[in-house]
Amino acid sequence: MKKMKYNQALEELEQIVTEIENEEISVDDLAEKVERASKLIEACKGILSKTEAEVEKILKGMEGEE
Amino acid sequence: MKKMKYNQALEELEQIVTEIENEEISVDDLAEKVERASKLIEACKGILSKTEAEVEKILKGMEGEE
Amino acid sequence: MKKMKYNQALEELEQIVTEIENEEISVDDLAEKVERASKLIEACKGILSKTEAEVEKILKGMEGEE
Amino acid sequence: MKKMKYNQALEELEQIVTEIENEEISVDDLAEKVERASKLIEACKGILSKTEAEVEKILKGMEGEE
Amino acid sequence: MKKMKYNQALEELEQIVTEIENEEISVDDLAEKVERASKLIEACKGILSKTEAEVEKILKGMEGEE
Amino acid sequence: MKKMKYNQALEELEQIVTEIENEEISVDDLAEKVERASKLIEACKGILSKTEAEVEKILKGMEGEE
Amino acid sequence: MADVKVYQLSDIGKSLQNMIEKHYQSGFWIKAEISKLNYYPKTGHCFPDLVERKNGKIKAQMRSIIWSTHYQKISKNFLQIAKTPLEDGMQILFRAKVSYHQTYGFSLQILRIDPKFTLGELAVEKEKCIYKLKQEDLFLRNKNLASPLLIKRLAIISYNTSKGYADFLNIINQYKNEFKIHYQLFPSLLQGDKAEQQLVEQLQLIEQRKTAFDAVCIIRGGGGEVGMNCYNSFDVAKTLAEMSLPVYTGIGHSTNETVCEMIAHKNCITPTDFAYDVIHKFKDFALRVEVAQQQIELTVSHAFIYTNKYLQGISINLQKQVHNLVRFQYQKIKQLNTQCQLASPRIVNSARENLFQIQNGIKRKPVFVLHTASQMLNHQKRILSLLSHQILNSNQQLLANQKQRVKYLSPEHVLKRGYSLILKKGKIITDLDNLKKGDVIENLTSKGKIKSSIKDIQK
Repeated sequence: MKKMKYNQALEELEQIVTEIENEEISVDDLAEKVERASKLIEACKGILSKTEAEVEKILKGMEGEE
Repeated sequence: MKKMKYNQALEELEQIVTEIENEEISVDDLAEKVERASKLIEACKGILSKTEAEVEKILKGMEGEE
Repeated sequence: MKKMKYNQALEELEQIVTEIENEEISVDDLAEKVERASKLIEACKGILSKTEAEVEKILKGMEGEE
Repeated sequence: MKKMKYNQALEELEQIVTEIENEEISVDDLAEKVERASKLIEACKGILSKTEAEVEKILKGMEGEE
Repeated sequence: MKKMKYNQALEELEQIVTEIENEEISVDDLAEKVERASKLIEACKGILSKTEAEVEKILKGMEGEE
Repeated sequence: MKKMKYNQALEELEQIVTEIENEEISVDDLAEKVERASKLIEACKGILSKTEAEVEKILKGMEGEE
Repeated sequence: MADVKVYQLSDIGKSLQNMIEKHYQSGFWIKAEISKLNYYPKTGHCFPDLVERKNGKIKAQMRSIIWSTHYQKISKNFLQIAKTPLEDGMQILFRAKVSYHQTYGFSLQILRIDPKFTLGELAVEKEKCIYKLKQEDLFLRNKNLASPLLIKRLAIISYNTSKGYADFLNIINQYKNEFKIHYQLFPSLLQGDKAEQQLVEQLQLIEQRKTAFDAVCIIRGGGGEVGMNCYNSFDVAKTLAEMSLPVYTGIGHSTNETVCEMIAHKNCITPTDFAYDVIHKFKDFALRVEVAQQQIELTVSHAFIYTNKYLQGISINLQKQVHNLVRFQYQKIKQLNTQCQLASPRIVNSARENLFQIQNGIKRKPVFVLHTASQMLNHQKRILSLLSHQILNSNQQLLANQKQRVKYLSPEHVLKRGYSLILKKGKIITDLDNLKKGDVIENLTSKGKIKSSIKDIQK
């Protein structure tokens, strides 16, 4: 796993938050974006509290979705 | 009215309101246009309600995980 | 007067009023033209009333949904 | 004098006036021509009065509708 | 002298005056010609007076109508 | 001398005068011719006076009418 | 050989001893580099090898001696002032006595060492090191690496028994349930001249495994303030600067910042501080996730409220605009109605005005025409009168003329002027051929007749 993954996950999450805040996300995309944010939050929380291997799994899973 | 994107509906709706405002719509077409605007507002509200419910569900799911 | 488009009626009416104002109408035709203008005004008002009622009904329907 | 158009009467009248003005009418015809002019003026006045009354009536009707 | 047109009378009168002027009239005929001219002038004046009266009457009538 | 035309008298007079002047008349006839000429002159004068009086009378009559 | 004076070795030795002791009576201040300290802890004596180099080559080389009694004092003073022990490779300024011993030979006995000189030399070395790093564009390289948002996998350069390492672990372990940190120790000496090489080796080892870590830290603690020169070493600093991973320092000392600390990604001063830094990053990350989660819930609900309001606004605006449109059209119709009301009578009025003008024209003109005709008749009458009189007058004149002419031509008028007529038998004679002598003729005059006879005829 590349080391920037943590950053990427958090940054993407915060990006989504900013977009929603700035009303850059249309109602059409909103649910999808919230879903994505939800997944990212889960991943970020995993990064903090879980062992490396588990984290890897979480992030791998997310990448697949992307 | 077929399934329609919120943004698309909103755009058309705003277009109609602007046309009425600029008196680009003749009295002859007014009722028809207002009918269409009414349908568009209804559609937008529907999409919004649906999205709201979906988002609510996702956010509820997130809280549950904690 | 047969069913007539508002725009068409308005246009003809404006034409007549302009002619009268510019004194382009002979005394022989005056009464007839004024008669026509009167009929057109009546027709326009009728269309407006009808449209207003229709529009009102649609808008009322919208409010009821809220 | 038969029923006559205002414009036609006015035209003839103006013709007579021009002839008298240019002294193209002999003394022999003068009285007759003046007589004709007088009749034409009378006719024109009649048409005017009639038209005025008609227009008045129509306009009155228009105001009443408001 | 029979009823005579003004123009005709005037013409004859002028003819006589011209003849006298050109000395085409002998002393023998002079008195007779002057007699004729005098009659013609009288006739013309009569016509003028009559016409004037007629015109006056017509115009008076017109004013009365006003 | 019988009543005679002015023009005829004047002609004869001029004829006589011309004959005398051309000395075509014998001394014997001369006195006689002179006598005749004298008479003719008298006659002409008479006609003139009469004509003048007549004309005067006609013109006077006309003026009276004015 | 017989002539040659032969000395005893001792003679020479004594002579040398005398000469040197005489010549180098007092001590000298000498500048040199310790190439090797050669301290023997058992005896307490020290035999430093001294060199002077020029352009890397040894120009002079000499052995020296610091007796244990001196060494204790010198060493203590040096450490106190220079903050570093005497070490190989150090430039020193020392006072020494030159002596020669017959048995032990030549010796340079160091009596005092000026630690301030060495301090100055070290400072110069440090400056050189910094200058070189800057020259090679390394000074800011590690600092400029992106800071890891999170240090989850950490390479630690420290020593198992280091107090600093223990301090670090102590704090990290307090959070182990909450935050999972992976760390690996890369052991190394942390001070003294031997540390340099180990530090370089361990850094290089970590560099080889750079993908396994988020950051490197050098942790040291509990040691004194001495032996920090290794952190000013150009080799160590260069290796550190060239690391792909950010290097944190927690070396725990209070002296001037070393070069390694200067160029480190971040100098945390102590291991504890670094530990808190790591934890802080975790907390920060956790907080940002938390905030993001809350923000999402909040902004999403705001977005819905806003969107609903917006839709409602459009709906209200639609109604307003529709009413405006209809009202405007009513207004327009009303306006047209008014215009029609105002303009229609104008047509009739202006036609009437026109008629009035025409009527006035007709009234004036015929009277004028008749008057003119009447004038003309009067004129004709005057001309008639004039011409009639003219004719009559001219005939009067004509007659008067004729009368005059006749009068002049009459015979009476001719005889009155003295002429006479000749008559013969009553006839006027115009031809003499018909007369003859003796004929009786009559002469007629204006006054009377003369009767006479002809006496002679002359032709």
